[in-house]
Amino acid sequence: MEEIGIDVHAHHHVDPVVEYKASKLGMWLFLATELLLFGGLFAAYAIFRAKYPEMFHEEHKELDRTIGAINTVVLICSSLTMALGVASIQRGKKKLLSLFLLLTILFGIVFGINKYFEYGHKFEHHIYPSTSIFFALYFMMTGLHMLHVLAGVLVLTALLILSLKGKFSENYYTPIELGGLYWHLVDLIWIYLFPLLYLIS
Amino acid sequence: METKAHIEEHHVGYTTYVLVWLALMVLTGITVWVSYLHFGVFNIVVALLIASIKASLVALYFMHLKFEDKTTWIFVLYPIVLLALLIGLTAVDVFFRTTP
Amino acid sequence: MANHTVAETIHVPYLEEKGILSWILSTDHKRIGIMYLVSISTFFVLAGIAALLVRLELLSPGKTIVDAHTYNVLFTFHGSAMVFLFIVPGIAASFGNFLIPLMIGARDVAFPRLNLLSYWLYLLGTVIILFSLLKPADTGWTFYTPYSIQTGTDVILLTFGVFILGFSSILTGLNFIVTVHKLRAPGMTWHRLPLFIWSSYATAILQLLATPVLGITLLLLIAERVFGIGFFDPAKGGDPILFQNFFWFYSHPAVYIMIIPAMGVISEVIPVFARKPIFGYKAIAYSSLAIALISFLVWAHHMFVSGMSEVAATVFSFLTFLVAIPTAIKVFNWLATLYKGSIELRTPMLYALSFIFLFTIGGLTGVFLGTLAADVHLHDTYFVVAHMHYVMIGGTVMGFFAALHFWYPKMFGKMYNEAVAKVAWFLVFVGFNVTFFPQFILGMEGMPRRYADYPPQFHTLHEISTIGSWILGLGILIMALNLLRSLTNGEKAPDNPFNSLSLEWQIPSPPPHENFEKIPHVTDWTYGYGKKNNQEG
Amino acid sequence: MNWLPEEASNLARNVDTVIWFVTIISLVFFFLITVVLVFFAIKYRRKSGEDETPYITGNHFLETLWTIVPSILVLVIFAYGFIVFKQMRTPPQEALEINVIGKQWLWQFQYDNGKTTINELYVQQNRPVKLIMRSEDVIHSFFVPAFRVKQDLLSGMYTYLWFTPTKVGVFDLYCAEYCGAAHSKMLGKVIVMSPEAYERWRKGEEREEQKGVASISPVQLGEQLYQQRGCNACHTIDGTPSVGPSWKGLFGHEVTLQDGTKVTADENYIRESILEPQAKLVKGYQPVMPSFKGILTDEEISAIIAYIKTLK
Ligand code: HEA
Ligand code: HEA
Ligand code: HEC
Ligand code: CUA
Ligand SMILES: [Cu+2]
Repeated sequence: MEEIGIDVHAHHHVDPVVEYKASKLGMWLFLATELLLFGGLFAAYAIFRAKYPEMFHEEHKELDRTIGAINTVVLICSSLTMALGVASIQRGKKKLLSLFLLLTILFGIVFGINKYFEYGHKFEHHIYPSTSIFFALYFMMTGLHMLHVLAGVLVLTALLILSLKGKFSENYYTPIELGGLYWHLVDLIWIYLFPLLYLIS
Repeated sequence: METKAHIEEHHVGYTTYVLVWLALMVLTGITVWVSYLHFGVFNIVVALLIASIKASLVALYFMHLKFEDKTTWIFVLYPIVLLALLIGLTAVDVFFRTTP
Repeated sequence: MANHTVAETIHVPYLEEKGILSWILSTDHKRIGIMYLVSISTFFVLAGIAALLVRLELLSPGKTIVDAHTYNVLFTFHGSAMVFLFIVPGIAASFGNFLIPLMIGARDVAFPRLNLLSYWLYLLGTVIILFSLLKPADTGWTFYTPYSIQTGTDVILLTFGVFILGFSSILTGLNFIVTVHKLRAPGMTWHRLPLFIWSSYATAILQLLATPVLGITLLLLIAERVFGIGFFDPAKGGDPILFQNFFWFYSHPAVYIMIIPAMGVISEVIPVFARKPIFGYKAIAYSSLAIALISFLVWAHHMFVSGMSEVAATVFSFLTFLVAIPTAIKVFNWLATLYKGSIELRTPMLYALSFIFLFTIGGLTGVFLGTLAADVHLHDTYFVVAHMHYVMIGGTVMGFFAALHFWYPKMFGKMYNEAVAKVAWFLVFVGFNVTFFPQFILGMEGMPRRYADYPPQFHTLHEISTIGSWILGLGILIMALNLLRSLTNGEKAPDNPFNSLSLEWQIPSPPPHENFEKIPHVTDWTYGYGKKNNQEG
Repeated sequence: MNWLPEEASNLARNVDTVIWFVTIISLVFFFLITVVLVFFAIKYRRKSGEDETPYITGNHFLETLWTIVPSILVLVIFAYGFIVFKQMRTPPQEALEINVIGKQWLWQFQYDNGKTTINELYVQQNRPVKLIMRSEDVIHSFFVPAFRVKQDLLSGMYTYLWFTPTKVGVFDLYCAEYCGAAHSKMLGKVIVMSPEAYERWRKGEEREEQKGVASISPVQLGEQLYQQRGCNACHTIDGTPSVGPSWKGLFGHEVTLQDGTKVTADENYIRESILEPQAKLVKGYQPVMPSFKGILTDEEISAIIAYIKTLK
């Protein structure tokens, strides 16, 4: 992730404003590809749900709504702290930024722990990706999402370290914005996964 | 193209963020509640509608899409169109197959 | 035209620094472009040698040199290496990297380090694919399920390698889009951009938005093999045609990823050697975009007899014809550019004209395949093989060779031997047609593709085709030797040997590290050739 | 100069007309483009470095023209292709239904009278046939060039195609979807018979084969079956290993199995190999041989064994 845009003093001497705008556009393009990466899974979901409605209805009961809902709330909160982090550095509040980054990371970790138990629970009940199409979708969708959470946590940790070193200020916070955009996308995808997988009625 | 070393940017305030967060929490509550009601096929429609409202809130405010330029908007909207086409046209295949 | 400054201060040509590290750690777009050029050419030769073996096996019915399984491995390697290692990165990554910043008047691409990462990912992908050769896959380059789930060969490594290459392709596309949007020199408005930039931009959109779907499809295929999930496996309630839908959602746009950059090259070469402004600039520019947008909607024309629904087949056939139109527009505009020109048949121009001739054949035969009733007979026969080689070699590779001869002096600061280059062109042109034209006939007669062996009635045509492949190989060999020799023995190239007006020719050959000492201020478009009088501008 | 194969079904003529229609339009454009290209390249050849060229950047009329004309033409092509396609996908009610099973790497045909044939499809002249097809493993594709028909076979889903054979004769059948090692050996024949001959075959009274059984030796019958039943797709008789082991020198010799044990290839072993191929796998080969239980009669198996015995 860091590849994108930390180049303030890049050797090609691009104007910092152009640099900033370019980096943000680049990040949005990257998010577009992420959307289509998940897109294949959403398409598979749509097709198989229409094909096997009963299977989806029956098997989704194995999923734990409460954990799903808690994780939704956790991610939404993490999105808030992330947004607040960006807002604080825009106003030059460096300490606040570090605090919000830390909170975001913690929420991310809580999400991961929940998922760990959720998967463990499934395996105990001998539910695997090969169990059925529904669970294949469940594991692939949440698994790919989990990988993104993991990547996000790593990126945010790197940003936290840089932030603690005082690298960012109201004049330079591009990486924070980009990290934030990425993190919000992770939240955004979960916003769809939650009703699609856990709340089939 | 920009030449001035000056970032003209809209800064969203803390309160806006908190309000958006509140809305997201409320919508999450609604979507769980609604899933216990029975509208038949409309359940999924409602669920997706709520999810889309939530997603738009995140994109517009948390991600500042509201304040981005046209280029960014195009590169956000076109992939969504493509995704719809991927699903839609594949469905045209899968659900119109004739059996002998 | 742009006011340019020839190096006065110490401007080191980008090729100067020696040592392997100075290359593989370089973020200079020109060096990355050259590294891509070398890599893709290597794989072109390797995959080409596999093709020669494929042709040799088909020289006569029965077993000629290899058994059926080895044959299947050979065409799988040939197809997947040509597609994923050569032609998809192809012109876009090699010439695109080298030229985009030069043509728009920038010092580098928007994200130089990301650019280097793309190249490393490309290398990583190739290494993985080469490893897969320990137990080479035999699925064809299309990896159709359920065969690709069941075969005992190493499909996982191959598809994983392609997955990594996909990332490389995505990041390159991303980089180019941002570069074109944000780094154009002052005065370089959209309607002054060279057409190569327009085509690179359109290609980048395709790379960015189509590749992720291939990525997830291959991941799912790997998951089918590793975890036993069953999206594509009918035995588990899955749908094998769904795989085809996903695969072609990428792979049809991919054929335009292959061809659009070549079209960009042709749009650059023709005006220079006809000394005429390009005819219908806007139509050519926007038709690239149109192709990029429409080409997402035609994927299932590869599946008319797959068991997909007839409704979908009809929709897709209809949409397929729509993409023929923007392409037609380009062909006619190129022809019109020649009108009243002052045409010089240097090697790049010969390849460019061959492109028009051969690609027209390839494109028109594509129309046969897009026609529902005709495709039922022609699908999966050698007609398709001939079609794809006419567009991929007659189109893209001709464009690639044109680019190679056109920008060679700029890239390496040396001239190649023109006479030898023309001989090579002649052999390539003749050899290509002898190899692939008979395959149209074979296909019409019903010869299926991917056949290690064939009934005797197809013998003569296969024989001609195989002989053609030797002529073609010889031509490429001579071309390669000529270019390689010129690296050391060639005459020093002038800065602008072909009197082109576009920016990259206004700086030294080879260009200095920084490209432009001062960022140029652009005041006119790139195609101001010819005498302006009362004609509208 | 006709590059298309003989037209032997009712559909062939229509498909060919479509192909010719597209060919003619293509040839017009092809010649137009080539002539213009060559003409310009010669006429406007550079004479000197000082040649003056006009500054022409476009022409709205021409550009509109060459957008509109191809657009109209492709729409016509589309419509024509669609009309014939529709016909190809609409079997008549009275069509005779035959079940087709594709598996690696042979074709199996099941008729309404309970008959089963391998790699040979028997149909009657001028009588519409509808093939109801499925695969037992990977995708295959039923392709008869002379009929201009092609359709993939999938497992887990039926597909169909239809045609009316119009000429008596024997026509090539290919598998057109890549299906593994012996894809190019997955060949068959479609045998179109006159109504009388077909009736005889159907009743099975005077089946040509049966007449044969009486008059030819088991070894000859075995050799015939080797061809007809598709053993030759995987087994050679000259000693070169293919998908399966060669039959040359098989009988009476020791065979090493997957688990390292050795067995002698006697009558029982060969019989078991044919009926339950997966029971004893030969070392170095994949478990891909289909079972011929219910396809080959005891008599036929004996004939094959007799034939294998002769291959020394
Ligand atoms: C560079 C790559 C490239 C390009 C540019 C194209 C271009 C086109 N292709 Fe091709 N195609 C391939 C690469 C490419 N293709 C490959 C690799 C395969 C095989 C994959 C596999 O199975 O392994 C394939 C297969 C393929 C099929 C599937 C065949 C089958 O398996 O049954 C079809 C079917 O519709 C098709 C159609 C077309 C069409 C309509 C175009 C159009 O874009 C062509 C448009 C151009 C013209 C039409 C010519 C110029 C126009 C004029 C001169 C104007 C006048 C024209 C008219 C009035 C018609 N292609
Ligand atoms: C960019 C794409 C590309 C290119 C350039 C080529 C180039 C060639 N292809 Fe390719 N081909 C494909 C893409 C391509 N192919 C694809 C996608 C398939 C489908 C695979 C599948 O079904 O899965 C295919 C399938 C395919 C088949 C069908 C196999 C089958 O279905 O059974 C055949 C058969 O003739 C063939 C032949 C050739 C030949 C002779 C060349 C020649 O042009 C090659 C020329 C190059 C060289 C010869 C190398 C250069 C050599 C030197 C520099 C020196 C060495 C020379 C000598 C020793 C003489 N190809
Ligand atoms: C799809 C390919 C295929 C076809 C068709 C096929 N076989 Fe085989 N056969 C194999 C393979 C692979 C083996 C070795 C593995 C095994 O033992 O199953 C084999 C093994 C055998 C053996 C044991 C040979 C030995 O060396 O021990 C006999 C006998 C045999 N086949 C007979 C037949 C007959 C008779 C037919 C046709 C009626 C036939 N096969 C058709 C693939 C095939
Ligand atoms: Cu069966 Cu190819
Ligand atoms: Cu296509």
